[in-house]
Amino acid sequence: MTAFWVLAPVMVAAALGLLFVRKAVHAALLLATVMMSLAVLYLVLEAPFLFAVQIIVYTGAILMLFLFVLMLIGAESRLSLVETIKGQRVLAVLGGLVLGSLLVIAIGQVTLASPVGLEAANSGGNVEGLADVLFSTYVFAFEATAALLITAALGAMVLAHPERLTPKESQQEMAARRVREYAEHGRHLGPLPAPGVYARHNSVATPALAPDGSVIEASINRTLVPPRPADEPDLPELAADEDEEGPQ
Amino acid sequence: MSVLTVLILIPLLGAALTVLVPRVAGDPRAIAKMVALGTSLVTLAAALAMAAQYNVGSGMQFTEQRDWIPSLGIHYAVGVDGLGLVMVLLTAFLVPVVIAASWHDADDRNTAAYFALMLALQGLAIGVFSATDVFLFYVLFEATLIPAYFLIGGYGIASRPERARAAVKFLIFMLAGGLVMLAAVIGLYVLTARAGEPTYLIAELSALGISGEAGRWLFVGFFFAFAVKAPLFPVHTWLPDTTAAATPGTSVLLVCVLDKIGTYGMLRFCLELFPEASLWATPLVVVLALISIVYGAFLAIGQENMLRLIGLTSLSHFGFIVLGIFVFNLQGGTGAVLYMVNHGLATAALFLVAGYLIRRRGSALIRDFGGVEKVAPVMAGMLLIGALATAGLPGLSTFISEFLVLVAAFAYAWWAGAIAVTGIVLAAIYVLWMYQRMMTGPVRPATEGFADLSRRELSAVVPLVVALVVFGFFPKPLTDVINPAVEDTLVHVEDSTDPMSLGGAE
Amino acid sequence: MNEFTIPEIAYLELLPLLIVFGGAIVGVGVEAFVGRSARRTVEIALTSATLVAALVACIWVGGRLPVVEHGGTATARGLLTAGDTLAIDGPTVFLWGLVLLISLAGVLLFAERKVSAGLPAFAGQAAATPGSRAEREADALGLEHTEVYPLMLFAVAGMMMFPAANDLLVMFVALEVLSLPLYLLTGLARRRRMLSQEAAMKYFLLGAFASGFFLYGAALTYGYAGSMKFAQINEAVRNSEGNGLLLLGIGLLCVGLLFKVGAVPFHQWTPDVYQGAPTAVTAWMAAGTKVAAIGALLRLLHVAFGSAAWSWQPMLWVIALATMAAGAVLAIAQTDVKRMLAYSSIAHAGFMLAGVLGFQSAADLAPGQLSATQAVLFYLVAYGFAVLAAFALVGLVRDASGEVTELARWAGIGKESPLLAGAFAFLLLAMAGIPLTSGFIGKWAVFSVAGAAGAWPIVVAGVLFSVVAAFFYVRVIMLMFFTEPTGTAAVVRPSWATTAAISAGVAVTVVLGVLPGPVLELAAHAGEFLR
Amino acid sequence: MTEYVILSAILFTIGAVGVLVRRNALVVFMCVELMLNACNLAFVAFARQHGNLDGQVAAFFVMVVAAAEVVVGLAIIMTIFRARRSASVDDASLLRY
Amino acid sequence: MTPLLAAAEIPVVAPVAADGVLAWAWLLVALPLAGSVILLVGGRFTDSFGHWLGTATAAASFVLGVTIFVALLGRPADDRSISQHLWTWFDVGDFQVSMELLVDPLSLLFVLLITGVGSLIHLYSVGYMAHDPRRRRFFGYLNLFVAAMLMLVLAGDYVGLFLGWEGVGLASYLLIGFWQHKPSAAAAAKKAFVMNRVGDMGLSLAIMTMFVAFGTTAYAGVSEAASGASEATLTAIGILLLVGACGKSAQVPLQGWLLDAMEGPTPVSALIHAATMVTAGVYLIVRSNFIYELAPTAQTVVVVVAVVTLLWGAIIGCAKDDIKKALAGSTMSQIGYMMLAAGLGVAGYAFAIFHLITHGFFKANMFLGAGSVMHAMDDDVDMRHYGGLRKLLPVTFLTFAFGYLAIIGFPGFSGFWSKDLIIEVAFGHSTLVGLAALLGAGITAFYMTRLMLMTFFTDRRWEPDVHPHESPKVMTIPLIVLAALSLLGGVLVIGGWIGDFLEPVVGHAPHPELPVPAIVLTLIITAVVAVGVALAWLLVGRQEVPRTAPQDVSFATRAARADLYGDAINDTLVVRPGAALTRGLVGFDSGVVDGAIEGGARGIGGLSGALRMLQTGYVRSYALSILVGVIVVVLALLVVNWA
Repeated sequence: MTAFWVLAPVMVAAALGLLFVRKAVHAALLLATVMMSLAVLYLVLEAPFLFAVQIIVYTGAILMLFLFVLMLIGAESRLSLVETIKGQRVLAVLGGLVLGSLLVIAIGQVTLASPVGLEAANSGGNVEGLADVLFSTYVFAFEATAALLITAALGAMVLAHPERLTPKESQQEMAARRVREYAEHGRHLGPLPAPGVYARHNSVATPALAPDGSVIEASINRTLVPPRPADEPDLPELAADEDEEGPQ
Repeated sequence: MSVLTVLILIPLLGAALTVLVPRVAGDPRAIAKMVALGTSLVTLAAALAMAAQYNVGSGMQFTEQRDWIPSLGIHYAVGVDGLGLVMVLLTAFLVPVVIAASWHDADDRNTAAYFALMLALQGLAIGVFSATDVFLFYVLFEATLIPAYFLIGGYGIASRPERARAAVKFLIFMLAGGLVMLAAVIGLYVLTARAGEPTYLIAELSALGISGEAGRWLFVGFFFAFAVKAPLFPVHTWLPDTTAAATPGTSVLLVCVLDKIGTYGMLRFCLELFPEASLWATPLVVVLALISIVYGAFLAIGQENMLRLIGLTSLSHFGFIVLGIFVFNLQGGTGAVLYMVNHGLATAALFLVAGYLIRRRGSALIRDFGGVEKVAPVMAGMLLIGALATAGLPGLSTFISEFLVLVAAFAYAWWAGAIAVTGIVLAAIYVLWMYQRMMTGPVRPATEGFADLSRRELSAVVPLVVALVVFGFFPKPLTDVINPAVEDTLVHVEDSTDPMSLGGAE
Repeated sequence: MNEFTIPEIAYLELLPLLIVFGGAIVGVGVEAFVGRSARRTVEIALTSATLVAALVACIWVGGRLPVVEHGGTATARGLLTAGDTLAIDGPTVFLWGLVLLISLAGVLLFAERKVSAGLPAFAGQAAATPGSRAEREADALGLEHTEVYPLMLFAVAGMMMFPAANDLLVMFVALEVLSLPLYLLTGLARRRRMLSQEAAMKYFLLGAFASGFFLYGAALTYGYAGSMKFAQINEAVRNSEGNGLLLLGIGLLCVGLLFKVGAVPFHQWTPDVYQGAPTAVTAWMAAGTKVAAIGALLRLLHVAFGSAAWSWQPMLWVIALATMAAGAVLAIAQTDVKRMLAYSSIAHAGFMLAGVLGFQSAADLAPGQLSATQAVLFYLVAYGFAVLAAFALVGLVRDASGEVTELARWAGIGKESPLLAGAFAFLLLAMAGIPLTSGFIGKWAVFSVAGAAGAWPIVVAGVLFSVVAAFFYVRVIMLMFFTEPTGTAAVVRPSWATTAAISAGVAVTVVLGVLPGPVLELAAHAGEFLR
Repeated sequence: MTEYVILSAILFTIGAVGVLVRRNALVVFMCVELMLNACNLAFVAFARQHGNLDGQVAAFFVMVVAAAEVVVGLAIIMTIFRARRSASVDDASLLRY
Repeated sequence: MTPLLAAAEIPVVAPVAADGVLAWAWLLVALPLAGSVILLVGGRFTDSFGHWLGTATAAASFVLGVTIFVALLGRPADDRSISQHLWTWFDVGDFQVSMELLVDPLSLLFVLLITGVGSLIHLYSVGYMAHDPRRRRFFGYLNLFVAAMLMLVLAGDYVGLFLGWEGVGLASYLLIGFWQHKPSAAAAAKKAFVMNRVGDMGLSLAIMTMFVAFGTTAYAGVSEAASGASEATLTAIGILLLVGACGKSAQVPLQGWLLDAMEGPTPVSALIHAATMVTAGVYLIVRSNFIYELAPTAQTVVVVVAVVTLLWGAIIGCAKDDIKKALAGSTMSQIGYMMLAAGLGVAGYAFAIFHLITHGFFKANMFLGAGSVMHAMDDDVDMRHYGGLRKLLPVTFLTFAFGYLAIIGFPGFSGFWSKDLIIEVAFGHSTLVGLAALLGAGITAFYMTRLMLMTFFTDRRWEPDVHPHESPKVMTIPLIVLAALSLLGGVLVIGGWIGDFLEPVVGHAPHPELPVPAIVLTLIITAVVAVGVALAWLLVGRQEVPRTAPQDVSFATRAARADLYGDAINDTLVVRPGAALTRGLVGFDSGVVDGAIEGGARGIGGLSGALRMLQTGYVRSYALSILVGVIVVVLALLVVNWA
């Protein structure tokens, strides 16, 4: 019980922190805190396998995936906590309180018998016990999760992986082209400017600034630039977005 | 296969033919019209042949009963008694008349579809009047809305948006009524399923003698639908809007045939299935009917548009019909049924002549006419006969029915008769004032060139007028057929509500 | 202690499901190994073949389901398998067949390329930023994400598994198997990709949110019953007092399912997703998801919580009422055909819920009386085909930039294309519940079971909201037929595939309207859920 | 065991509120994960309460499902971000009314 | 007071079946009806001979009528009630109405009057309408009228009577509006029909009451059952019948249409609005004697109405410059006399009929004469434009003079006998009523003299381009015949014949007791008449008649010119409130009734628009709504189970 009473406040605090932190990375770390604490509770609740899985898979893999994406789209940006939808926050908190109290009251009213405990079930080892259930009762569901994973992989490929449609330019061809372009159009021959990652933010999506303070569009990866309708001139005013939410 | 099934199928097949045939031959419009007219005449002939076989006073005839959805107790069951027979005949009679009269009404639009829709409407209407299964009745009842909707929305004389609006209004009103009735139809299923075997056959349902609170609710469901259809105050407002927007031919089918389904339904379903509830509701229904009579007449007086006017006269007349049905005596019942027929004839005549006028003038506003009698005396004469029939002039068949209803209402309660009787004065005012404003006075420049009725136009109206006069002096063929049917219904109501028969008071 | 018992799995009865899973996996393989040029053809053929094979298997399975006497009077047919976590019973097979048929039509719609000048409805390069050069390149090459076909099959598998699930955990897995491909498919539109992606994101976030509730409900129910198997939950419900855990469990589980059904107030994703998704996906999804979700809801409420019907029925009254009302009322103000149909699907969800809450125990039903299951199954058939065909028709009204879904521009298309407008009008009338269409019989059926269960206020409200709903259907018909054409939208002639799908939808709507007997009998033959 | 369940309820509620108040799609998604974790806690707690491992298996499944969901979800969020350069869920509000 | 007969003495209509020539009675109606149908349906084909055909059918009816009359006279007095059942009109349960003709002395007198005077007027119209392109139709309508009127009087059942009743209303409508291109004619026609309908409402209610009370509407059945009915019922029936009679006979308060009806061609005014149709009310009351005899209250009401009308009409007649309207006023007044007699019960029925017949003669005579004058004066009706016509129109003048003498009650002329008898009976009833009748006689003398003077005497006042000429023979012959009848009509009362003849129908009463001897009363009447004539001579004959009516006249004159504000009263009490009500209801219908429904629809639309705004597009809002849904669902479950 000690573990519970120690961890529970930590978890609740961390969870609440999730609502208030201004940086997405901090949110991820707070979530990690909750998850790790949860892992410990699993241990207390006689679920050693889940303890491991929670740490390895949930915290170690899933949350890392979050972090990857976070880094990709601007981990350092400060998130605005100003509510833009009228009444949303009040209603959300109110709704949360009502739902929370309903849940707590309803659950609190239930008098559970003293726990059976898992000594019997875990007698042959927790992992074996789980395997037993998993491969007997839930074998079909287990198989079905395969479909989920394939779907996920397929989805990631479809949405995140641009297929190469034209044969890749060889180094030689590229060099020839760039020189030709320089000759014909005067296009800059050297490498593209680096993004503003180290200058202002941690995201590669941040454009570098020229000495005069103007944005250097070419410094951002092409795939990260939003499409611009042909009739719209030049770059969006990224600098002015500083205080807006979202990674810069 | 019953002759009724044939009667339902002929127009429906004719409708299909009307649309399809013109694609293979010469002038598509003319052929479509000919096919449509031919079909309707065949239908009429078949209906008359059936009437000749009809055996007065021996209940449902030409019956046919097949399982449709057996698990739900739903049958394809048709048959007619006197009540159904006259309505089927009226339907069969009016359609060729309307087709002949609206020969050129759809020339600038999809002609074939216009006449096909009319035929479809006819087939479905005949089905409605001959259905002896509540579910079948309901299905056809609602199905009639579709051709009607397209007829109103697609071919009206009003401007497109107005027509469309009217069509939507019509359909929504009808659906509102119909869906409320659906709840009651469902109630019947639940009731009979509980009682054992689910059934929708009228005969079996009426034998159940549904009473009590359930009966009242179901009655309300059915009555509401019929009141919207009929229409009755205060759910009548779709009527003038619709008649003002639709072609007069469509209006005839709507007001003279389709709306009769409402009053027919009251007699056939409300009274037969829920006799106790019908008696329970009588005071309210009578009051509504009286309001409709007077209110409709006053509204008609105040109209500027003759099609609206004619539509509103029907409100008044449906008040009479409902009054006749709900005073529960033979005169009232027979009068009401007779009224349905006569109103069909008279109003059809009015609408058709109005249609002729509108075709010539391009307007339905009363003030746009004047002095027509001078240039087109025959047309004026026909309008006058229709108008006088609407006003219930003795010697025309409408008088008999109106008088029977009045007598019945008076017998029910003197005040009911006294209020209803004011309708005859108001009727004289609205029809004659319309006639005065449109047909008399000096000839207006706009009406100067009016041609009198052509042979085709005349041939469409004359049968109506002849029928009005003949039945005005000799209604026996109708009353003989109607009387036994109404009597059966009334006896049923009496039996089912007689406390003695319900359990023996002593 | 831990004696592992090899679970008995009725592979034969699971055959339809296995075929679909197998087909999906083979489809993924095709992506990897078949050249780009042939891929599309192979995928379409494979998917269709899979679905047909599954359908055949389904029919075969349906024919050999054993009859199980239970509960005294009511009969059910079927068996429980895979550790009792799947129920292959009459309703399951019925729903399987329905899902497969709908999906077969869906494939036909997916395969349509003719309407947009040879381009498919799906993005050529979903990873390319909308409006970018990469996108244009992909378009120029006529690329297509053939992954949609395996994705679709996965979703179909989920849809089939969902109503068959006889265990909360399996139901949850099925929910996800069904949902994930849909999230993806939603975001794959070729045109208006921003909208499509937005729809995908909304669908995904809300779906995940809702499945969280489902899961918590499952947890609490597990806490109450000690098991997640429906039979044992039912046992627990019957044998012990209901308590907070059970009630919260029922509530939260319902939330998850009602979200998928699109019931108010969990409906708000529906219009956005229906509008944003490629129309072919919308057509198939609107039909298929509803079938699966309602099937699952039926099983959950009738099997697991049937003994506590008194406790959840009032809640469902409220939801059904709100759903009918909001769906019907909100549709009126819509100016986009797809959104309007989406709201109409919400209203229909309300009507279906009226059928669901018409649950009566076998003892309360007269012999031969329509049961809630039957009614809802029928409604699903009627609605599924109608909505599929309707959305398919929406995809045919186009201009140079793609589909035209603004209602105002549909004005007068009845004049130019009476066939399309006529078919659409007919389907709308079916949705409005006009007799001689399947929609009418469906409405009749669900209202009659609701009425039989004493929910007369719901019936009356349903009837009234049907009128409101009819208003906007009728208005569209009016717009198509009685308004001057604007000339800004044209009806394109589709390939045989789409034509076939639409014809099938219309034909089912007609046939079920005129002769609903066989399908009702089939639903009756399917019997009740196996407990 | 009740306290565990109540803790899970609190965490679940916090997660739900988080979905409502956070605007960054990733954070919103994290909140969803928090809800799933809360569910897992309840499952595991109830598993011990009832003395069977079904709850733990459920938690295991949830993790698997969550993993798949995360992949799909993040992919979708990425595409949105690419198109709009914003991970705010509020910016994706073209579809409305 | 009128001596009431004991119930047993009330004559009961108990007709026997028709035989012999009486079996041809149906032809009486059928002949003109056939004529009418042929003329109206036949179209232009009948243009050439239509007028003669119309005249011939009326004449044939007359001949048949006479034949039947003779046959009837050949039967014993108590066997002169013959019925001919034609067919059952309608038969619904216990409500059976037969197409049945009742030939008895009362109806037969009417038949003779209608067909006789009718034939003459037909003949007259041949000339009068010679130049009208629609003459054939005119004759069709006239025939229709004759047929309907015959139906009215011959019907053996109140419903049958109602058929004729409305039929004459229709014919009257058609004929008043015959020159429908004149808006005033069309309006007058409609007014006549509508006001008649108000009366018809009473009549139909009376019929309904009969059916409900007695179970039958045939004269035979009703007269038999009447004696057993409560007086309240009978009073109700009586008053309702009177309402009907008021409408048809232009009695106050339903008198307003008659003067306007003069818009019709003059033969119409003569036939319908003087000689026959307007007397139908009298017929109705006399026919219903078996009811009135048992309902003294109703009789009193009849008397009151009659007295008011006879004075009302007479006063109007005094102020009218339109020759036809002056005559119409007098018609109204004269019918008042008949009504008065009819209201006086057994004592007066026969005299009512007698005066009706004589009035038929002399009023038709005068109307036709007026027509002849108008014919001569290019259809000018204003007497102020006449003057001194006696020389130019000698035949017209002489025949008119006969009528004039008859109406003012010049001794020896038919009117003298009939009016005298009525005034006597009135005095027998009460002095007050008698005095009113007497006063009426004086006023009649005044205005008729005025009319006579302004038309035929005094100075010529017509325009120079008017060339008065005598009418053709076809018009003057009827005038001559009618003039003769005006003079000789009194023979009917010789030996009390008419009373005896009608006795089987209306019963017989002893001669009333009078405050003064009968001969003295006669002298007084004659004196009063003379005073009236003299006054007219002084006020009109001796003075210059201005061509336009002077406007600075007394209130009484103005009131009389305005028909004693009858129309104004109707306007204020009925028409304007009615129009306002109509407008109000039309507004109510579109505003409230339809407005409620359309408003409801709009409300739903508005609600839709408002709710739509909840669909903000923000995924977080949607999530919020899900959360709210969760709370609702959970609460619903918890509340239901814990409450």
